[in-house]
Amino acid sequence: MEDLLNKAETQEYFINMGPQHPSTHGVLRLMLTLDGEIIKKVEPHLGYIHRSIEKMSEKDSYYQMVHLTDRMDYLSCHINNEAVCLAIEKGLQLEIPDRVKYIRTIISELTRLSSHQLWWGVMGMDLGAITTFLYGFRDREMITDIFEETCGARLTMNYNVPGGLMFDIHPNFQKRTKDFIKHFKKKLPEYDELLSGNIIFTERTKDIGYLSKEDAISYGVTGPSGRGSGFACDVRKRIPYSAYDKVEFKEIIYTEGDSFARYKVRMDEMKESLYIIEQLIDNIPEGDFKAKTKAVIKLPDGEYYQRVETARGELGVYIISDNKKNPYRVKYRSPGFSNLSALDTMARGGKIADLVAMMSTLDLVIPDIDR
Amino acid sequence: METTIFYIFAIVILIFSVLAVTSRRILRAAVYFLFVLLAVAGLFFLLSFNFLAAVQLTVYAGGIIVLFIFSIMLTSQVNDKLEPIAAKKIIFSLLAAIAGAVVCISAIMTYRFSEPKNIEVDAGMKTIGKYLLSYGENGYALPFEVISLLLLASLIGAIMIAKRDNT
Amino acid sequence: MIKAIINYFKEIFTACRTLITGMKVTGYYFFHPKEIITQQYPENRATLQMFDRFRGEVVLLHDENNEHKCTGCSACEIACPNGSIEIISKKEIDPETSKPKKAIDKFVYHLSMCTFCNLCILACPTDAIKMSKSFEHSVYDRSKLTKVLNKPGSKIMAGIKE
Amino acid sequence: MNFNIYDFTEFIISIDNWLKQLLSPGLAKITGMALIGVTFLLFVTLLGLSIVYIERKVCAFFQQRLGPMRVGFWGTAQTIADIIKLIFKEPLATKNSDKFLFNLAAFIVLISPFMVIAVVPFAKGLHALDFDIGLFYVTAVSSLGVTGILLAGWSSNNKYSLIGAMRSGAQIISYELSIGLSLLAIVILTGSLQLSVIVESQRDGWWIFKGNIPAIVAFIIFIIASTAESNRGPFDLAEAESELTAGFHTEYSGIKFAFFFLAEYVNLFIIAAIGATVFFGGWMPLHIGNFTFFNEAMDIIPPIIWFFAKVAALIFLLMWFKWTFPRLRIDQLLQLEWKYLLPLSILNLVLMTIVSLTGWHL
Repeated sequence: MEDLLNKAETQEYFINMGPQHPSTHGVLRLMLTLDGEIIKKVEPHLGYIHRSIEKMSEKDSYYQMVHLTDRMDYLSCHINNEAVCLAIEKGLQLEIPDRVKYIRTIISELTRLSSHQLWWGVMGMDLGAITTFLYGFRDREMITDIFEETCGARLTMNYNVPGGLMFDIHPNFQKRTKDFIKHFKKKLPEYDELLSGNIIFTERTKDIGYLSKEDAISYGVTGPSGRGSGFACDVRKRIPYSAYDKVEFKEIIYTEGDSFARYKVRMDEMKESLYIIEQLIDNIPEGDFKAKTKAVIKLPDGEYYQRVETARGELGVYIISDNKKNPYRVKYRSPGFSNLSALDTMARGGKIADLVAMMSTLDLVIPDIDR
Repeated sequence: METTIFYIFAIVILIFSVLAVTSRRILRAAVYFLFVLLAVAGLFFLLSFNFLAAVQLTVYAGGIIVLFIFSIMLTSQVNDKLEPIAAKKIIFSLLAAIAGAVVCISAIMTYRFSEPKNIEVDAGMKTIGKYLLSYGENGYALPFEVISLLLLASLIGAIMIAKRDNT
Repeated sequence: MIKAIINYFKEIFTACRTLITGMKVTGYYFFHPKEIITQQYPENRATLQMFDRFRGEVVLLHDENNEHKCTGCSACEIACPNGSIEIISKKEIDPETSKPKKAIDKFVYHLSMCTFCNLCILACPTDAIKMSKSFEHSVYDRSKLTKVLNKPGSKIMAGIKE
Repeated sequence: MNFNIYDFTEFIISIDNWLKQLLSPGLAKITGMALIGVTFLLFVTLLGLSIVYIERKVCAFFQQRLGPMRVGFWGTAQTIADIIKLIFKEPLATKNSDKFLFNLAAFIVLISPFMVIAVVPFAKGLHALDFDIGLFYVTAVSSLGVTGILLAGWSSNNKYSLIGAMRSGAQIISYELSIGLSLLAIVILTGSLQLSVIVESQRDGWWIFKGNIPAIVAFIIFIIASTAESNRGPFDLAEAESELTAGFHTEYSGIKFAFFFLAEYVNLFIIAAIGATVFFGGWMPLHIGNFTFFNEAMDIIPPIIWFFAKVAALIFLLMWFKWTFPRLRIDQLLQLEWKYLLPLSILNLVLMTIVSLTGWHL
């Protein structure tokens, strides 16, 4: 009997998930090896949306290269801009006014919130609850309105320039932000009622896509995905930049390492972001919105590295300068790329449906991976 | 009127059974067979043996055919075709079929069917139910129990086979 | 054994409760149609107001005398990361000093290449260009996206120097 | 011809007589059959169009949207526009697919809803068939639909479709059991499978009220299992768009896709209709015991309105499920059936037998 059962071997087969697939959120191609519905191997295949942003930055001036980073991780574009600006400011050894630091921090946190809201909506949609998508977008709309009023664009806002900000905040900015906080504090419990507590949702995410702390560190999984595995990697806490050393906030860490832990990290992070904004919004100091910079920036010879915490994890900006008006070499360490590398480890032994949930909790943005 | 419908069903059964046997794509054969079973169910309805017709639909059309299709799906590809049958086989099976038909037809022709004696057959649900569970004369309680035991055994067997991974 | 049975039913009840909490949220919105946030776009075109800083497309400002402030210094052309601005200049005789002077012949703007980064506006020394609030850019012919921003017959405003 | 909105029996008989006067008996029967066929064809088409519109509107309101607003008043002509678009679309087929089965599958999925709808009693005397095996026939015929889905998935020559079809096959076969058992719970009380008898037995109150706790449990099981059987969210694994793009109908386009779509929505109606008939009294108005005055007041509303109101309420409930919950995974889906619903429905059946024997029900 046992022999007979062992003889009845199943055949593995190969399936292409993407580049055109509803749940890869872009043109990511996953080459799956399946046994029935059980995943044996996941091979991500990249390059379908590669636009050589790093190479393009080399031909641009330091002012110009900032706006390209909007298009990398378009959901945390302000934070990307900030990273480049911080790196350039480091090179110039500029003294940045406090006002700039405060505004940058507030807008960074708003960006993180809007990114997490969109992620929450899409996560629900990936698991089949389409209504969450609309609710997530409803609340995100208020943030994009704030951005549009102050920065001039809803998504690719390019609000930072080396040395400060493009313009001062709009007079309505504080009021709108406070309105948003009030509104969102009422709506956040709804998120929990609709998804976090839902038995179907918890069954779909708990103990699914396990990533150990060791694996998270060795793959360089950062951001909420890493913190879900217990890897304390919040750049805002470890190496504070802008005004993060002036505010109180908790670094959210869960040790379970499954999809639900990663989900919970982001949900709690939204509360922390609200808390950070609340601390800063009424205390924006007066002053200039931009330090004085020359019309043509030339960084001194040398290498400059700046890391920031985007909504997806640690973004590193590495600039080599040879004292010309454009950088000699630019390299971005994007969080999405490292996070994606852990997908194979997480997904093995899971089901196709789990893979979708795992990709959602890694919160992949494909242009961030391909750049 | 009813004879017309009977002949329509009969023709459907004939055509699709021939197709089911001759089709070289195995899933198509299964689908033709499904039509045969559906037409048989239609015949039962025509005879107003509703219960039997519904059983035919659930067990054969809904159960067995789905099982067939499932196993075909798991084992073959869309483009798989059966190999053409060797001429020898065709001849022998034709001979066997003709022999069978001759025997059947001769039996039907020679047997004197008695005139139906207007016996009202009550095939309503209530009667069937009562007979199925009665242990008196013409009761089916014992076969019913035996069959349910058999089904239980096969259920447990199926679970045992499916469970091999977890042990 | 009994505990397992009780747990089994408890599981079912908590599961049902979480499902009903979710349904309450969606049900609330179903029965409160006032919370609908849809904006019906082409219908509300008259009342739709974009924010002042909204970056729609680059426009060259003209006043009522058909005069603009662009001196043709091409600072915006240099500042643009994508080459979406092309300034074609010409020599013109200044009526006051009767010396030859640089002026724009054509201010060509390729909307199809623009990333709306606002760097040209910041670079302009005379505030001649500005981002307009228009956002309805779709056309059937892509050649329509290449625009000449200075109006025919327009000239530079008096007193504007580089 | 006398037309009575409260009782259609005479109306149907008078049509029958009228046909018999005009035509020879055989021809009258054929004409009658054709008439019924055309009526159902029209009804199903209208049903499909209206339920799709309702679904889109309801879903929009759950999501704080307005839904279709452009075509016709409040977008009422939207689905008609959609159908016209689908008819004019090019019917595509994948390379190396089994074209015959590929085309056939779209029709097979429509067979079973058409066969079931024949026994649904819309109002007193308004049904095409009134079998003594009514409910058994419903469960028997509704098991045919899975064949179409399996064929569609297999003949598309697409791995996603195949996985979708497999899932749907496993799902429909397992949930059939729970549906049957939960309906049986009510059959114990009525003592008949005939749908008209079941409706008549609820003259003094609907079974969901009269049948004590087991009836309510049976209803809950029925509604869950039938949502699963009709492949609707949260059980829409067969077409799970985030995993399998569109599952078994990924490769279908144009009018053939519309057939799958139509079958899904007609199935939705059938589930609601069967649920309403068995648990909520079908076309029977709301009657409470011996409150004659109240009962007579309720009788003023025609039965056909009662029927469609109940069906609409149940359809709304199913839509509410779909637009709130995330989707289950295939193993959880089967676990839900085999670990929870099936034992519960068997237990419920035993309970119902006890209730019925002791006469605890009203």
